[in-house]
Amino acid sequence: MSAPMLSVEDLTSGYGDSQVLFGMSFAVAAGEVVTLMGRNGMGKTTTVATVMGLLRPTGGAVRVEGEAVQGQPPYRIAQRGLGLVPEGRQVFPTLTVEENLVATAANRRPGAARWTVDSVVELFPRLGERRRHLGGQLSGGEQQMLAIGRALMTNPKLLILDEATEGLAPIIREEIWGCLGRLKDEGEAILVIDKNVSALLGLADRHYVVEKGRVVWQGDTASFRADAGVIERYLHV
Amino acid sequence: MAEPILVLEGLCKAYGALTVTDNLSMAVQAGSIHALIGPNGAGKTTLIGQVSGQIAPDAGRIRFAGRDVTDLPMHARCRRGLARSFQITTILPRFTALENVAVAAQAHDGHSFRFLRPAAAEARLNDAAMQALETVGLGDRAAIRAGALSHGEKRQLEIAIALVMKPTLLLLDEPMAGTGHEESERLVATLEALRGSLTILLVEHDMDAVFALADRISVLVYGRVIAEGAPDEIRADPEVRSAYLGEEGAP
Amino acid sequence: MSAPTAEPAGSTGVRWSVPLVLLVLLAAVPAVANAADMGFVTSLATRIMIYAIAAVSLDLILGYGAMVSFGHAAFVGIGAYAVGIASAHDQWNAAVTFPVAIVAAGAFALLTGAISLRTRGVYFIMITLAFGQMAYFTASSLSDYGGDDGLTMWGRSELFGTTPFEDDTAFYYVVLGCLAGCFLFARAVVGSRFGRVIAGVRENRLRMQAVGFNPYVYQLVAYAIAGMMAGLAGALLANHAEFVSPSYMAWQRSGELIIMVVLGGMGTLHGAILGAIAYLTLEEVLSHWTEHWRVIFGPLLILVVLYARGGLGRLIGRSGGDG
Amino acid sequence: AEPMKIGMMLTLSGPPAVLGKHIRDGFQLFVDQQGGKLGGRDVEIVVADDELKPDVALTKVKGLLERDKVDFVAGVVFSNILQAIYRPVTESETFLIGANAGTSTFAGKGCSPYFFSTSWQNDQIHEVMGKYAQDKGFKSAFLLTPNYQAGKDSVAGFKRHFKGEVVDEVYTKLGNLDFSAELAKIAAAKPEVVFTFMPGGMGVNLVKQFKQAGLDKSVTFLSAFTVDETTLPATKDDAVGLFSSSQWTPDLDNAANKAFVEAFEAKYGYVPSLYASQGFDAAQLIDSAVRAVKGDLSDKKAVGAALKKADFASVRGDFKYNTNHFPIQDYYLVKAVKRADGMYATSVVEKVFDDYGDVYASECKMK
Amino acid sequence: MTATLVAVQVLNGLQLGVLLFLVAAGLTLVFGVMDFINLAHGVQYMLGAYLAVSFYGLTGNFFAALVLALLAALAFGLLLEFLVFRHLYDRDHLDQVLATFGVILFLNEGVRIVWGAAPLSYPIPALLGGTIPLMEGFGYPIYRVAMILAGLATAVLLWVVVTRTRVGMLVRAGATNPRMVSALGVNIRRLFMIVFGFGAMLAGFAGVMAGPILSVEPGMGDGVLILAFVVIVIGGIGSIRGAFVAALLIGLVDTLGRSFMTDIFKAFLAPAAANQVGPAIASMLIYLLMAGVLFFRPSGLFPAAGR
Ligand SMILES: Nc1ncnc2c1ncn2[C@@H]1O[C@H](COP(=O)(O)OP(=O)(O)OP(=O)(O)O)[C@@H](O)[C@H]1O
Ligand SMILES: Nc1ncnc2c1ncn2[C@@H]1O[C@H](COP(=O)(O)OP(=O)(O)OP(=O)(O)O)[C@@H](O)[C@H]1O
Ligand SMILES: [Mg+2]
Ligand SMILES: [Mg+2]
Repeated sequence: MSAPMLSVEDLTSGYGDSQVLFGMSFAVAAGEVVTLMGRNGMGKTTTVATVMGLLRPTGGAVRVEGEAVQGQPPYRIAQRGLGLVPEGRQVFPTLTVEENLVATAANRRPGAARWTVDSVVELFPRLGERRRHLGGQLSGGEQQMLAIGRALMTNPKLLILDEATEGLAPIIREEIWGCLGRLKDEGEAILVIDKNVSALLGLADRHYVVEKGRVVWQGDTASFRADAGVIERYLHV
Repeated sequence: MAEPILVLEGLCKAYGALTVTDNLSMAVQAGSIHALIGPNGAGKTTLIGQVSGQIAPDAGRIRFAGRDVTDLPMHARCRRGLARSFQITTILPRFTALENVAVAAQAHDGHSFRFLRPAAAEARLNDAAMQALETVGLGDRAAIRAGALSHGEKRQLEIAIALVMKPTLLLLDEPMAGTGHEESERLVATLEALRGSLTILLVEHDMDAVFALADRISVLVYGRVIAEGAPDEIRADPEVRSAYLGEEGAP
Repeated sequence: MSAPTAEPAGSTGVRWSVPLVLLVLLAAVPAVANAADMGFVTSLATRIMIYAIAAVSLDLILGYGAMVSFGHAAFVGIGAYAVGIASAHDQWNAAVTFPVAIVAAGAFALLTGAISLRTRGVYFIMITLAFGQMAYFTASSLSDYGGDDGLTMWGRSELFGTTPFEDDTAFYYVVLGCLAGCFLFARAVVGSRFGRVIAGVRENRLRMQAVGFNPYVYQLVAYAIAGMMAGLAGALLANHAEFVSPSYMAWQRSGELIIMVVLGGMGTLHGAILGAIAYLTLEEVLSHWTEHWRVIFGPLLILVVLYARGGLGRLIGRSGGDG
Repeated sequence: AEPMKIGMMLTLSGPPAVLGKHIRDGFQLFVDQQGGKLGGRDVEIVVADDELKPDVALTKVKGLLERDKVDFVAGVVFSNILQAIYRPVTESETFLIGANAGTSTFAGKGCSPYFFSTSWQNDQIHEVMGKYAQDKGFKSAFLLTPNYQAGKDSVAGFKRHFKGEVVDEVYTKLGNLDFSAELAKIAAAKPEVVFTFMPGGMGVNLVKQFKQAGLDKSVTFLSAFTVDETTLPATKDDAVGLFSSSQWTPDLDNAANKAFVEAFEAKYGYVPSLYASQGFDAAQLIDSAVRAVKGDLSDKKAVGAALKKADFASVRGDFKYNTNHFPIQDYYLVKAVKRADGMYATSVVEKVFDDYGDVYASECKMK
Repeated sequence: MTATLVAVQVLNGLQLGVLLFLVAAGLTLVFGVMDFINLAHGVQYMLGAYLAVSFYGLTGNFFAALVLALLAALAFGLLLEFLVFRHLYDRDHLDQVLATFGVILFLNEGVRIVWGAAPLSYPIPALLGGTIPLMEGFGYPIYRVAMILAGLATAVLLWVVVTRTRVGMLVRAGATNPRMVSALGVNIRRLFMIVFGFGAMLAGFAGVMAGPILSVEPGMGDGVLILAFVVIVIGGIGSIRGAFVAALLIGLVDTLGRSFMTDIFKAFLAPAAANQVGPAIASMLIYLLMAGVLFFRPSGLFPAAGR
């Protein structure tokens, strides 16, 4: 069996003196859709940031296709095929929509159909109407679309979506779930963090519930549905 | 029926060739929860911006509580009881969560040209702030630097700031966005509890929340209100379904 | 709960200990200097403290309000010229000239601030530079008062016929008193409601507007207060040097004030005092040692930036763990 | 015995640093020639850089007076610095030997028994040019100076003797870089001469651009403190043939000067300027006075009287003091030349004033 | 005041403007686009001129000196980046001010130690000698034409690189959010290093070009630095086009002000008073212009939107 696309082992990390992750462990296999769930402030985003090298882990390992990458600068990790849709959009405000898409475009998943500006615009027609507008002038939802498009344009092997549907209209959310489904069918690995649990259940293979910086529950969709207590126990206040 | 608390008449706003608010008129009844929904980029945030005074409309009038406030700056409108939250989190990152809320309380508690007394020791401000934080579930995070809160917590803080001002009209721009499932539920409960004591204009893409809370819904598309009515009417409207709701609207 | 300042949490002890020690040390300077028969040290320290007043006033708006005034020396210069010009017309009474100096600088701050505060960030830096330069060129063209050669005052201010400034040691304590007063006042201001608004506007202007503050008015008042304090420094400087010159207003001077504040640590107030002391003392000591002192001083500044994050004030009062 | 202490207040940073350097090198040369002594006493020199900031100068001069307890303060390049330190030095009854700046106040009403100049009174250098233009019968002049006090003084000085038409007076901002606009104005006004006072880098820029625009072919260039040995290394051929005024040049024909220039060039490897000569003479002046009082500096009156005699062989030839302690000396029209050894220097063209004193002496109360 | 003179002065104003742009170009890149307050720009300009002096001394050829000086300026820029600047990208603007001020002090003094305090120079290359007659007895040096061309070429080059290439996009993106650029797989640090080196080279280039008409002396970059900031701020930070327009505007206003302000005041003031007021106002003119522009357009002429 080949190594998983991403595996996180006993990861610890934090901000300055305050530790946030206390031994995170999970894995995403190639072509698999995995979710991280958890209440606000439990460390989901911190996990993503640490995986991407934006935060320096204090312990544990991050492996991409079997190779340890912890401690490497973010661009190295990204170049291995990780595409990030960050929390809070973080589009480049002074670049136009088109520039936002092409500036960091790359081909990190050889063999698959490449994302282009045109195919992104096909997915989000709204962006087509705003092509020459600056990222900072877009509405919140438009920025969110742009952030997704920007990550797709790096043609990643593993797509990481941190609250990527925040602020999107219901109909667009559906588009995205559909698109992720297609990507999954093409063999793309996907890590999703999202509050729309019900939509995720239809899409994802496996789920991890995060609490206080570690995984407290894991299982596939069927066992998630079966274990009604999960939501009560970990996702409610 | 009494005059609506907020009346928009012929509001227009364009950015270059892009018309974002297109001769828009609408009214919000005092004491109601009025939801404003619509596709991304329809002009909801821009409308909130114009009502709150952040963005100047190109044409049209805004009446709030019986007075024309079109030419008042944002801070003056706020002092008349009009508060808002921001879709894109707007907080004071190096202030603690408590201070973020306390400074908002301060704005509505006498004047701030006081140069010598330490503000941090003013119990009245801190108490009000603490109460607001507890309402949104951030009570145990009061002493944390706001910049170090998680995204969802920042969203909650945003609401606490708006609440502490005890506004008569509260403009909420996607308050549920970024908050987790259960935090959203808590917020719905909070707003439900406020029903009647103030007016809320709610912009939100979370349809569960909208249908649970709204007395009335306006649907904005390309800067125009294409439909307005009670939740059930809107849910059933085919045009709204195709432009915005998709499957999610299905009963 | 500490006031919303730029200081790291938990440094409350430092908030008082460092400035207190500083003031006590400063108070001892004349005695030590006289004992060591180095009277000029008193003179040097007087000048340093005058600049420290100006630096504290700058830190008040720069460190707490992110208003980087690059024309701050103009306020100092206006204060100095008020006293100098008065002396040229035989008005020596400090009870008259000092208030005039303070009000004149404050008025200039109010006027230029009203325009400058329409802008932010680097634009603000540059527009304040522009006003500073205008003041500079205006002073340089005052032929009646020496033009760019400056104006020699033939004495120091009096107070209703007495001459408390004439004796260098007495004058030193007057300046020290002013410094302590300005420092305590500034410290009170930053912790007050007003100071909280100023800091809030620095953090996020839009947010402050949205909760009901008019940032412009608060910033303008802060700017004028800082201008008045700097005007006081100018009045003292004129008395110290018994000479006023447009060079007090040159942009390099404004730049040095900024450097002092940043060197000492922005947003701490006592950092501004430390910065003034460090900058001017190093300049004095190094330049006495070698003509090429700048090749040492320059890299020193760089090292401070690279390794003493947050300036000398923080280096001394480091309590660890700020985010 | 205790060495005698001399404080030198000079501008040693920023673009004008070269002027301070010349003065110091000139001064130092003489001291070295005397084996580190002046007037038979060991000398310790304390150099202070005023940074061209009056209040810095003031602090530093206090250091010289109170910490170093110097017996003389020498130097001072710029008049605003002299303004700032004049009172503290003279009021502490320390002798101030001005080796450059010659402010009119201190030549007139503000003169002091403790101040002696080894340079000139500001106006005089400019007067030379006015006088020369007048004598030569030039009918029209265009005046170009920086917009500051010394610039305005230079215009006044030039006009004192020049009676022809002044077609225009242009005051540029201090530190001006590009003179195209001014040069075009000159070309349009078609004066016979242009008189300018553009010290330091401004002068270098002006001279180069004047030449590059080809104006030297139609207009006579008269200048003060613009074309000298501090700027010639930069202007080189562009300045050759341009006129200036001075009380001294390297080729001034007297024995003291020959020896001075030769020693200076040997020691420092560059051609001395009038500033260097003034520094050298300042050292000579102190030497002569200390020698006259046999090293005893306690009787200030006696030292003052000895200084007043100026009993030394000035490198500029005749040198004596006026009642206001400014020199009475000869002034020359000079021009820039390329010497046989490839170095550039100024050279005497003709004497314009003989034993000339300044006009402010009458306002000075000293007799 | 003849029409010819006015025309010539307008021309002079424009050429001063292009010169200003040339001098400001490197700063436009590093400060305007990359958002790094680099006060050392002025000393880098100075260093370019001094390097040219030395290389001219060695080779006796202007163009050889130009190339060598550019390479040396680039190398030095990279060294500075390595030692100082790279540690400051994500710092407060004022930290950058303090550190780069340290660089100014060091280099101004270092240059004086190495090359001496006296002004230096090197001649216009023979190839670019000579003048174009403009008015009687007044020619326009061909070298200045070359400088104008160099300025225009720099403007076009910068504009293309910044607005039309991926490097330009990435630099602009990195200026607002370097972490995100990095997280998308681009080595932004290396890119910044290269851009910074290029900026240093542009500064050096301006210095080399200025050498034959200006005096090469310690501190020659200080005044230029302020001018360059004025240019960028009036133009609108981040806008190449704005910087170019602002440079021309400043060149024109300054030149026309210097040329005619006093004459204008003479129309309604006594000559002595006019001579007092005119030059004073003329020296303030660019500051008045800046204050005026910022009063009406608080983010400069061509504000970079979205920032
Ligand atoms: N920049 C920061 N500095 C210090 N602490 C931080 C910072 N960012 C986040 N934290 C803290 O780390 C913890 C985890 O935050 P994180 O953003 O990972 O949560 P999350 O699970 O993504 O929450 P959310 O659902 O709200 O996005 C929180 O307690 C938060 O306060
Ligand atoms: N400053 C601006 N300049 C140019 N266009 C702008 C500006 N601000 C907003 N727009 C455009 O106006 C449109 C409406 O924006 P607005 O933020 O009001 O949308 P919205 O309805 O709130 O959308 P969302 O649901 O995505 O938040 C968008 O298409 C946006 O690109
Ligand atoms: Mg998160
Ligand atoms: Mg919106």
